[in-house]
Amino acid sequence: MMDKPKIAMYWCASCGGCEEATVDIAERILDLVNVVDIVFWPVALDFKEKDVEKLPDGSIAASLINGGVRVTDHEHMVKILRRKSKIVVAYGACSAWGGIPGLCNLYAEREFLERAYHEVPTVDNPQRLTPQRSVTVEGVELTLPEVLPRLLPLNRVIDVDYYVPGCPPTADVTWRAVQILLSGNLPPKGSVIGASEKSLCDECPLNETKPDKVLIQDLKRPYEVIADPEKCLLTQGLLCLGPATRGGCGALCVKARMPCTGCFGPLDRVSDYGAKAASFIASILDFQDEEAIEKVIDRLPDPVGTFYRYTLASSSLGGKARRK
Amino acid sequence: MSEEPKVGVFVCHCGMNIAGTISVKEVVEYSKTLPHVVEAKEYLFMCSAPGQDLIKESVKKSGLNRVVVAACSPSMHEPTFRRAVEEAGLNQYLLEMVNIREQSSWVHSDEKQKATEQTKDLIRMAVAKASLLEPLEDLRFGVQPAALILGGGVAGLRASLDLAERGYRVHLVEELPTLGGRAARLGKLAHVDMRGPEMVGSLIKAVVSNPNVTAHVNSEVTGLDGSVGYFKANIRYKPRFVDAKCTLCGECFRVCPVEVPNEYEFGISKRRAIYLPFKEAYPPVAVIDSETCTRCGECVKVCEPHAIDLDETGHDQEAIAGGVILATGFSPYEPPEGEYGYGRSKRVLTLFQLERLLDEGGPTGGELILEGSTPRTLAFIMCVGSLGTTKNAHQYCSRMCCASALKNMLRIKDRYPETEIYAIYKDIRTYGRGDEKLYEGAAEHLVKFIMFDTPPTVNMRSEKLEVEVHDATLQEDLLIPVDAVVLAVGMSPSQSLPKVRNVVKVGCSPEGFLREAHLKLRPVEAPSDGIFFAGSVTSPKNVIESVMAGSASAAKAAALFGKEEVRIEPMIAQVTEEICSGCAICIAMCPYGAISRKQKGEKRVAEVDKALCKACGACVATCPSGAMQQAGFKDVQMMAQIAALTEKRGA
Amino acid sequence: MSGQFEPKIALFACNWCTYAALDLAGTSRMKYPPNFRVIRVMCSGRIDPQFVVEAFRDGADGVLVAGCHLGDCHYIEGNYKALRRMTLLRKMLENMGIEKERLRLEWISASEAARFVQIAREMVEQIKTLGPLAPRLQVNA
Amino acid sequence: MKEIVINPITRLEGHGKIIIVLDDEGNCKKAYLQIPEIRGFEKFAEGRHVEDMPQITSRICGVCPMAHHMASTKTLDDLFKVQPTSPAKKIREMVYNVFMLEDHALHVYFLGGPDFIVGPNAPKEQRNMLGVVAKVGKEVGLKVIEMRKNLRKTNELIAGRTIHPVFGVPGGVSRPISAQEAEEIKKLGDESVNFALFTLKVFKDIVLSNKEYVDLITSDAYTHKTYYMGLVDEKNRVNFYDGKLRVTSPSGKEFAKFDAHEYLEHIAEHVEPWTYVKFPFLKKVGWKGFVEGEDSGVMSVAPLARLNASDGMATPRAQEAYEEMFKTLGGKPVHYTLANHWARIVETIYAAERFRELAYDPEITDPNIRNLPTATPEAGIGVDEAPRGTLIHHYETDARGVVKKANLLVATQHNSARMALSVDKAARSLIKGGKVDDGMLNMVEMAFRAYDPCHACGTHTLPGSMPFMIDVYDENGTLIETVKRNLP
Repeated sequence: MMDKPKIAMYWCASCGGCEEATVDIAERILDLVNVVDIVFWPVALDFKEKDVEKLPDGSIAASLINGGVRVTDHEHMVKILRRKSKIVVAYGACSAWGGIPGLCNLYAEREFLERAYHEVPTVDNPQRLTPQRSVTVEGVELTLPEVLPRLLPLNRVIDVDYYVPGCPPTADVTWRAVQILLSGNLPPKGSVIGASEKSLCDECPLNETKPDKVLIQDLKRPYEVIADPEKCLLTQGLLCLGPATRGGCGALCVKARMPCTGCFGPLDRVSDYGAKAASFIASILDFQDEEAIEKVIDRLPDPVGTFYRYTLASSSLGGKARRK
Repeated sequence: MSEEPKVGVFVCHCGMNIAGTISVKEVVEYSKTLPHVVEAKEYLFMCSAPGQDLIKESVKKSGLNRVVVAACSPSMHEPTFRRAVEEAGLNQYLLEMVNIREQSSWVHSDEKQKATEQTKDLIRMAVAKASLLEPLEDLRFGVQPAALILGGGVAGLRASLDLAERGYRVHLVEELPTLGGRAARLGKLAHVDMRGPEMVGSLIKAVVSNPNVTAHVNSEVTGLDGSVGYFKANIRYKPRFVDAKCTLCGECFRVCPVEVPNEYEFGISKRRAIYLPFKEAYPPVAVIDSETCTRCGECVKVCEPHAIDLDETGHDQEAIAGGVILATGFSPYEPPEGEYGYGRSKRVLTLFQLERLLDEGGPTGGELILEGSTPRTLAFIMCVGSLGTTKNAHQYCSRMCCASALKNMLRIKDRYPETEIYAIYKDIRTYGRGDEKLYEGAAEHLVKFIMFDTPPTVNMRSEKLEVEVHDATLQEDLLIPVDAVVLAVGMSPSQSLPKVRNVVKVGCSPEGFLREAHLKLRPVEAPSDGIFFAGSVTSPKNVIESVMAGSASAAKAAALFGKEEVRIEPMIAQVTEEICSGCAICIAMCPYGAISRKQKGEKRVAEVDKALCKACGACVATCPSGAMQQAGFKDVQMMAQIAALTEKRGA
Repeated sequence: MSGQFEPKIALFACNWCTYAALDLAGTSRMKYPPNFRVIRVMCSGRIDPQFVVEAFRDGADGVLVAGCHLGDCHYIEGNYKALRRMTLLRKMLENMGIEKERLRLEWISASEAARFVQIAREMVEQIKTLGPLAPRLQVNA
Repeated sequence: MKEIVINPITRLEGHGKIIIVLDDEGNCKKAYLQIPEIRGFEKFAEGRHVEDMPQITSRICGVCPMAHHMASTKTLDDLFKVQPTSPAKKIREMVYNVFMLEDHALHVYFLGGPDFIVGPNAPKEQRNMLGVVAKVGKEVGLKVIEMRKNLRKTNELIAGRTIHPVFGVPGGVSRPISAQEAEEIKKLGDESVNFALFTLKVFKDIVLSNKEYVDLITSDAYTHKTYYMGLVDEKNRVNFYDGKLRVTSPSGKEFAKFDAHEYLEHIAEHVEPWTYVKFPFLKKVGWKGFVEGEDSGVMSVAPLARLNASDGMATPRAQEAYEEMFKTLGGKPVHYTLANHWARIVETIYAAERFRELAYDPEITDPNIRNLPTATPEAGIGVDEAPRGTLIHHYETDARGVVKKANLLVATQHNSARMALSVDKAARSLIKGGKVDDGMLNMVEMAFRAYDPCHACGTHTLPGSMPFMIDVYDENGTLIETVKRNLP
């Protein structure tokens, strides 16, 4: 009838892997552009509010937003996008839970500015300059957006309708999600679309190799062992987070003989991925006495970076508590 | 439950018990402001008839579908209020109790305002949880009126007889080739003019002659499925190699070339590979110890009744029961070699060995003879293996050793009046009925009592032994030359317990004895329904106490068999198959083996056996995908309760 | 609220030991600070680390997880699971800047009311000196 | 004084914008390139398990994740003092060349390419992948898509995933290649070489045969005399996976040749308060500001730089293309920024040929793919050539392999100073008299896109070219003119 529905894509603090992922739907893109207008919209970044305001509210069918909210401009812009879009989709791990850049919530922003511009051995910065919100060079005021105290997942800033998991979402997951969005009959608000309802084990080729009782005597780090390709990695003491992680990727990492690190995030009934993952791992440690438990847990110097790899920013604590 | 929750909050004054500390008015007014709360009421005694009526009326009038009662501890009145809620036409599990007496007014009475604030918090949290409660149905199981009893000692025998006489089937399983247990190997008993074997023998007769009892001797329970009401046991009959045709003529004992120490006599005598454990063993049929038997066949040749079959392999038999009684007894404390010279000198023996020596049915026909002579001076060292006297010793008191030792001192004095006896003790506890007389008697017979703080040492001077001890009363070091030393050893948890616990899922206390549901209120019941304890499986007991426990457990079992069905609280684990990935993580979490994987399509998913689940929730906290949930303690319910810890604006 | 900082402590108590101990403290009219908010579970083995982080997020200044003594669990070994989970969780919380005193794991049997009271007093004192947690979590408020 | 803001010219590690300052005559006085984003990887790497770094750092860039994954994996080899087994090293290098090939192809056909294949002055609606398809024909277009898809599938098979691979472990790779997988890979190797040569043909036919384009490439607006850096093998030939870093001067002489371990002696980063991006420069020359020439430490990386910094290519057809390019453009070094497109095609051929060589190497299916590390980790440095230039990772850990310090020199960053120069120069020469039109802006944009900074991608992968929006302000900062392009 009238013109094709518009789909916008906007990126916050992301690596571009999510855009690449959409490109990876390859020839299917050509089918897609027949039914929708894909308005890539990087320009929106430093768009002044008044200009966007000119667009009628809800004029965009769906905005797929990837990347976490890192700087004030992101925050500002996604709020406007929310108003302009009928549906907002948090696309990819960073947008859904903060992703790997969310790990910077273990540090205060000044700490990583300090590191990047003053500490690293290559830096040659005699006047100890740090990028400023606003500086005047040769009479021109140059402004930079402000870095937020913490990186935030999209739903901590605006209302999110749907989530597409993955770092990045695979081409198939993306394609399924897009079809759901176009299908008209939409799932309940807040749903994760395009992926599985079950954990990765459901689609893992090694799941059936598990013994009935899954208990582990040691925590091994991937560089320490050559895993038996015929056996569930977890039962070999490798921290495979598959049991706690949403399926949908087809167990790509496990097929490459590497443990799942959880990039598809938690399942519907889990509120804090890291705490839940830690819970199941601790539970299956086959030890009774306290020292032995301490000892095996010390084999894992960085539990936060391991269990909250992609979800720290969306966790109950959201990151490191500030000092008094 | 999709319908909008309508919560009623009922706050009890409990007279002044609660109202004296907590401002009930304020709490009630506050409750009215909480989400989903349509009604909040207070009453003097909510548990009273009018109090309960108040709840019922409100449920009917205001169409409440959730009830929160803030009163005493649920352990006090939860049943009361569940009944009230049910009578009001609601499912009884739509009740949430808030404990504001034991856990607030009574402990915070000097901080009234803070206690009131705390109460508001607790009610807010309870309302949040209650709003998400769902109706639940009790689990019901039919009951098989039959008992499976492990252990054929006095406790097991007593329990068997009591149940059999009440008309219930009994499967009595004894691991050894003879019934009777430890008591059957005691000599003269204290207070009654009777030998252990005689006393136990009479009990055995009564049991085996009762048609309701099947005694599975020389057998073990190797598998147990099911739960309260219906257990299916697999009983493994070990080969005995000798059948009932045996006349105990003794020919075979004569020709058997193998000779080993007789464990039934605690090693003080020898036996052959084919043997009878002891004179009064039951059944009165020889048995071959397959470990040591060389299969030479000599016995077969001399056996006239042809009772011996060396090719016997044993067999399995199934038994069905509604309840299980564990009466597997204890093991005597075995001193490590060298403790008080034990194992180094034949003249250092344990109380149990002494009992055999002094029993006329024993190897010496009751003569106290050690290495050919009768000792003239004897030292009894008490509390061996008990009261933490040595580093291997248990911390607890074994209760029976004092009386038993004293009894034996008197028997020795009686038979060999000249004998000089020293009783070297840390403490003397003759608490049992009439036991004090034994102590007085010993004193009259001039047994020399020496108290120690630091345990004595036993030195071996060539032939003679000497006991070196610091007398804690006289505060002087003594060196006592003696001919023999008797160690009054205590009781350890039965060595067969680990094997038993592999089959019957029960917990044990730090000491290693089995753990009761409640030490004082439910001393003969296991935490898991349908499993009972008799005798010294739960703690050291003397004969009288063991027999009492036997009867008590029988009474409990009978009470169970009397019902045609049992009701169990439904707070069990449930799997949502749609989201279970069959990751199998939950399976190892269940201490009761209630979880397994079942085929669903081409994949497998977890499955919970309702009957086996005991509702601990360990699998739920572990389930990485949230597919496993516990009725009444679902994640969403718990999270709602937690989220209400502090007031959220607009919440 | 009074100017004095009153910590709020979520207390996860197992039904068979600790919850009973709390009742016993009541029936014996013992006194301890009113800072605890009891959440009853059947077994300490039911306590999910998610509950603990959620409690901190929702305004708890401290969390006390308590169950039967090791080897004395009503469900045979539930408290060992609690021990393993909380040991790992405490390490994670420390890495996230939450002092270890704020998450305490204790074994309190049904008869140890007095012991609970002593632990309660101690914990409230410790957390008072640590100060409130909430303001340190609201970074993007 | 007027100020023009172009939002966004593109995204590197985030987003970019250009501020063009006009003098009173409305001529460009100065142009600034701003990168207004930072994600703090160097900081939050601290505390992580070092073996996770290949997967963590690949998230710096989802366009060249393999480059980070590989540099990081090589850093682990160094850190754990363990060499990959010979088969593992070959698998790594093969996968890496497949990646370079696929990534270059993407740029040639769909990102930078349209500027030339379709033409800089062609209507913007055509200056994109569909325009390319229209120009070279649908079957070619589909062939390109198909090729790229198969290459990425291959890397997914071996590396676990194409975007954010997982196969890199210290001392090797996590997964061997089976015999029948190898057969498929060989076929693809053959196709790749044909494809690469075909690509060169397309470029010659369409670009080089067109004088207008050649003039554009060689025009002064796109010319900078700077230093060039790239990895070279023992014969100073271009290598993407390993080797020594070689720097040649604006006059083409070898200025330095060093092992990655010495990078701190040669490379430093300059900080400006008005952008989050840092500007690496040659330490031994020194930072002289945004200026070119022998005395300025400003350097350049990426295809053209790699070719300038090398003595040739290690495979025959690539070597031919290499010679032809320098012959046509007047010998080494070539300072024309836009020659990057040509250089990229030379490299595409090399990547394809090297891929085929390794695909046919029998060792590729050897199951001996890992040496387990035994040494206690301490510090490590790793380097490789990303499509967009040299990548250096440097970690220090404690004895348990927990990262204490990390330093990352990201490919595009090495070009940031020269990019700023290009933008400034282009703006100066193109924006005169306050006249700003679409074509002109595209020229400015082209100056930039030639470097193929990460995420120039986004704008060109689909219909509709890069949206633009320019505000022209007067001295009081009031908006006097708005030029829009491709905005709803």
